[in-house]
Amino acid sequence: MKRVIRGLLVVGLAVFMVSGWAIAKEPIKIGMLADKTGGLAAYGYSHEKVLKAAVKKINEEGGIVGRPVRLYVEDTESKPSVGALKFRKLVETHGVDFVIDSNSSGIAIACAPVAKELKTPYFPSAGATEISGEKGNRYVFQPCTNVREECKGAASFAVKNIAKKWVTVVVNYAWGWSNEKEFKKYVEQKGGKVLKSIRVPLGTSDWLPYLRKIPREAEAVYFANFGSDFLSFIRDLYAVRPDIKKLGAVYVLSAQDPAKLGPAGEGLYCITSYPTRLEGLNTEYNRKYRSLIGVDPEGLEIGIGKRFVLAYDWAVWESMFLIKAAIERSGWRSRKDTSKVIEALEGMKFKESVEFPQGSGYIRAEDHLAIVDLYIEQIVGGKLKVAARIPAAKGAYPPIVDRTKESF
Amino acid sequence: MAILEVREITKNFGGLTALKDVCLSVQEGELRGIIGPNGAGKTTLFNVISGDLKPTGGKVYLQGEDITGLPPHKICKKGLGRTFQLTMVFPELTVYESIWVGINSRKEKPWDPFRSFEKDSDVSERAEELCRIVGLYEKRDELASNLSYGDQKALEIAMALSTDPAVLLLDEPTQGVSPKEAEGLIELIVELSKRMTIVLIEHSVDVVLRLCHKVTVLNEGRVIAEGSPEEISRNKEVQRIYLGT
Amino acid sequence: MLFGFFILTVLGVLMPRGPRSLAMQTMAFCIFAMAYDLCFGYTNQCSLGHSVFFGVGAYGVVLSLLHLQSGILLGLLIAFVAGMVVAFLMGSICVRLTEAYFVIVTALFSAIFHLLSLDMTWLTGGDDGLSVTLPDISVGGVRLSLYDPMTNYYFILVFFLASYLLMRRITEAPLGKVFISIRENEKRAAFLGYDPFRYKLAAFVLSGAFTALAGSIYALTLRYATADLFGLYWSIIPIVWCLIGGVGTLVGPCIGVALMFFFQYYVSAWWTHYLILFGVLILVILRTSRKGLLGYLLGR
Amino acid sequence: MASEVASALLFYLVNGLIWGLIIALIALGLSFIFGVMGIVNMAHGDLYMLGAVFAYWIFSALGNFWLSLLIVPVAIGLLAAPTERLILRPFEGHPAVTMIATAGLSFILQQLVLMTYGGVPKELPMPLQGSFDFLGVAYPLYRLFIAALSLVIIASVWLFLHRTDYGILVRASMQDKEIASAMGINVNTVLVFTFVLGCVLAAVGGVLAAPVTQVFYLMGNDVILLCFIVVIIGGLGSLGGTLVAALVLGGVEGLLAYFLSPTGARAAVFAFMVGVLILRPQGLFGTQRG
Repeated sequence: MKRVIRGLLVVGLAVFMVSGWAIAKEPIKIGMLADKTGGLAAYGYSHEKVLKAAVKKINEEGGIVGRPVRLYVEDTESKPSVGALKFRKLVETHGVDFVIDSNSSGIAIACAPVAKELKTPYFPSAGATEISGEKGNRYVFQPCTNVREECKGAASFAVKNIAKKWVTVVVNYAWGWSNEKEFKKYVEQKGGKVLKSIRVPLGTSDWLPYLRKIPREAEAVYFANFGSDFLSFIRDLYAVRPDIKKLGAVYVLSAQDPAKLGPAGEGLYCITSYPTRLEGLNTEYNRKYRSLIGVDPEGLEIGIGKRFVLAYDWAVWESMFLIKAAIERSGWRSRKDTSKVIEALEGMKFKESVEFPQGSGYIRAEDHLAIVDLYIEQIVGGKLKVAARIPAAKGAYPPIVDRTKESF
Repeated sequence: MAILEVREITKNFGGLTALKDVCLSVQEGELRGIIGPNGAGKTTLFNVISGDLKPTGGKVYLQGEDITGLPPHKICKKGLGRTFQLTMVFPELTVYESIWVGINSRKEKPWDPFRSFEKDSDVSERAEELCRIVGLYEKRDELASNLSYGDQKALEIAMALSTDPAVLLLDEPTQGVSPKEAEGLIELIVELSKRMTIVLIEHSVDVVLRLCHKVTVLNEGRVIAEGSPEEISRNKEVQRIYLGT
Repeated sequence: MLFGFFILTVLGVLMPRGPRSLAMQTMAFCIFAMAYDLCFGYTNQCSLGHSVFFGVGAYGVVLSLLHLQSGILLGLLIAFVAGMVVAFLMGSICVRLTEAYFVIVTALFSAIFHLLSLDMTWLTGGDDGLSVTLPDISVGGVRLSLYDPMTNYYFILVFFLASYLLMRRITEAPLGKVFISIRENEKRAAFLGYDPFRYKLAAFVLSGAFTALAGSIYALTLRYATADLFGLYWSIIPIVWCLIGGVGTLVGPCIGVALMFFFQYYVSAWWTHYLILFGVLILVILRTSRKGLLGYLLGR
Repeated sequence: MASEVASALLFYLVNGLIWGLIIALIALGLSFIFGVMGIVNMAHGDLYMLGAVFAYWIFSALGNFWLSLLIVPVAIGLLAAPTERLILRPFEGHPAVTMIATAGLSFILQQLVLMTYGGVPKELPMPLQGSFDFLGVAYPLYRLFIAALSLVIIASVWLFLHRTDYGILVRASMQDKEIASAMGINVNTVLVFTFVLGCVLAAVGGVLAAPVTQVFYLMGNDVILLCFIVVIIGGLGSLGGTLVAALVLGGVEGLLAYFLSPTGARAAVFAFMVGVLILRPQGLFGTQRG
């Protein structure tokens, strides 16, 4: 028995060593950092499914410049430290040429310097403004919208159509704080007023004590939380102020069924970069996109019937096609052409199509941020309806950095 | 002057009085026996002297110095060694290492990480000598937990000796040991008593009366008699306690 | 073990990049695991507060690089000393406590540091963390860049080796025997003339300092530090490493680390829910030998 | 103005106390399992999570929340008994070892739930509709129900331990296992029973909390540290201590939430707990052991 175990250890060590060598040449290799376990498991699940569909589509249509695409998926466990290690694994062991995803800003920020060091373009779908600001670099793109873009875009709708006197309620960590800061800044620019800013710890089950601090004269609340926090928030807010109007940041609804929120959720507004129901953006491209990723017009996963997290899925999908377009335009052949691909991506415009179902837009050259349209959704009769479409120009703020001046 | 002087020690546990005004004066070179029925407070007295318990009242002097209420490691440094009734060895250290650790505590800088464990020859010679004295030389590389109970008791004594004490407190060294092993231990104690001061708690009155120079009798936390073995065996009250019940 | 280091030295050249990065991370955590065992295995203090030192080490080096432009070697020294100081302060409070109370108070410290680090974003970057660009190291006129994977590997190997040798020195010296005697029977050790508090505190402080070193080296390999490093996870996981590999040794914890990372790196790619396997493995190993895998292999 | 502050403080206090009761319910099981069996149960939070997940499943399948209060204890009992007997028994009495063994169990439980239940947090509707005006807030009735039921459960556990023969056996085992077995107590069944009881208490806590929090596979991680703190502060094996400590923790954190930032409140409560333990290392109500 003991000998067997010793033997196994030796074999294990051997496998451990050898597995790194097998690097084939032909296909274009894409790495994916999916948050498959841990706090963001729900997002990891949907993002992986969407990216696999995108790769399948490309391969069925003959690949990129005739070369097949091979996808390598690694789990970040929703932890920045694991994410950074897996980023290295993707590049160093699997030899991937591009890395897509992770929904966590923390992971994206942890991986950004690794991306630069390993000279590998990285497309996280996380919303922190810093990713296209001081914490990014020339190898990092933000193919989704970010918090500043979202708040700036939504501000005038919030003041004109919802209310003037606001309260913000955010989860007590970086994503929540930047929502708090940006919303206040842009709403007050548009003539609104934020009366009070309330922060609530992540994972709080009981929001009543915090929500009780909402001043009586406040007319509406802007909130940034998701998943379990969102459910508690909505329920407890209804207990405290059933009358107050609500506007949620991107993400708040993720996989929740608005009908189940009952009267607590009725009338709630929510910023989003992609309408949950097909009705909100009923284009031929979107119908196709949804059928390819297996999601029905109501946002349910086909065959399973469960709610699918649609939030930034489109950005994961589009990242793949951004890469495809950039390779085709730049004549990228291998890693040594990476700088050409980045230059092609900087300022690249894309047109509404199956590849870009969210709509036309462009990657801003200076800060690598996707400038696209936004939506305001509202729960009406237990269903999400699009209340407004906000053109990309409204959300676009002056870039904070200029990456094109950075060296590779 | 007495080498160990206990003055009017009182120890209460909550409402219970374990020791009441106990006085004890041990001269240098003496082999003192302490006897008394179960619960008389013998071990409690040892615990107070060695610093395991703080007395409620009274004083303890060792070599003329007040050691009342000092923590055990400081009392040990002042020259007191003790053994325990239920053996307290280091299960995962060998006999040799257990003794070594004790000797080391008397060295300068016992913590110095750049001194080597194996190469310290004066420590290792002394450790081997102690192994021989207590008759564990052959078993010096055994783990303490693998020793027989009698051997563990011997190791207890060796460990107490390892800190080079001026006064040695032995708490029932032969309890729970086979008669043959007990005989060996008693011989050892007699041998040691020629070189140092020993205070011995024993359950077996015969042993104490046979070995000790002077005997103290405790009952219900008080000293009820003190004197030479002959005096004690003639003492009516002692007879009453031991025979009457 | 030294043979193991020889192998690691040779492998540094031979290994492909992926496994080498894994080996680098593993070595950083081996320092952590050995340091933890100094406290847990040698003096039987089951601390749940080591994430504090780990985080202090990581931030120690990152903040010195960012705000003091200290250079890497000085930064590591700062981190090491910071870990020592924090461990001394924390230890002065905790070490006196017994068993469960010690465990929970150290866990409370870990939680307090985690909460504060999340809140003080101006210093720590909070949840999103702080990235850092590593300057070159100049040693005797030679400039080394940690961005060169080979240099980085040997840099970590040197620290791993040095930490191992130092800790081995400590555990094999009289001090180590005193630690063990305190672990085996604290009261008896006191009656042999050792102040248990002082020695346990010494073990705690040494352990904290080396944990901080591990944290700082880990932060250098990530080029990043985050409040997450203060999380309770990093306090619990070293216990798992030590018990899987074998407590009360320096090699055992390293085996535990290697095994854990092997699972995380390779098995997780085949099966996301590798933690199930890992949980079963923990139970099987504990069932076979309390002394971990090493204890089992040595046949006790 | 002053009355406004007073009513706000009162609200925070009462609200904190109600949460304290749920924590007490879960911590009670932890305290038992530790006191009688010497198991530091790192998987205790996951039993709470399992209770909530089962409640969700039962609700989805049968459409009735109240049934889960009956089914879950049975289901958890059926799971816990063999776990204790087959997996944990050899480790008992060695706290550090049980800690790792149960951490292993925790890994397994969490991943199994992630595989089957998924990673999306889900919500159960309030089984009791309605609310009443409590200091200007429409306070949900269900929360009061939880508080009441928790009190009833805690009280019946206390009665069981102090007024029934079997309860006295359990307490005897808590004091000294060897003496208990010398007295002819079948320690074996006491152990299984204690473990099952402890797990069931946690699971019931999970069922009760499911409609007020959300059902998520990592929800156990949030309560486990809190429960450990409560158990230790209350004094190991002290039932009343656990209850009081949980209430104090809930109340103090509730009150502090009014003055400080949420993280600040948490950190302050923890610092306060450190202070308590330094001043009274045996816990608030524990007796000096050893």
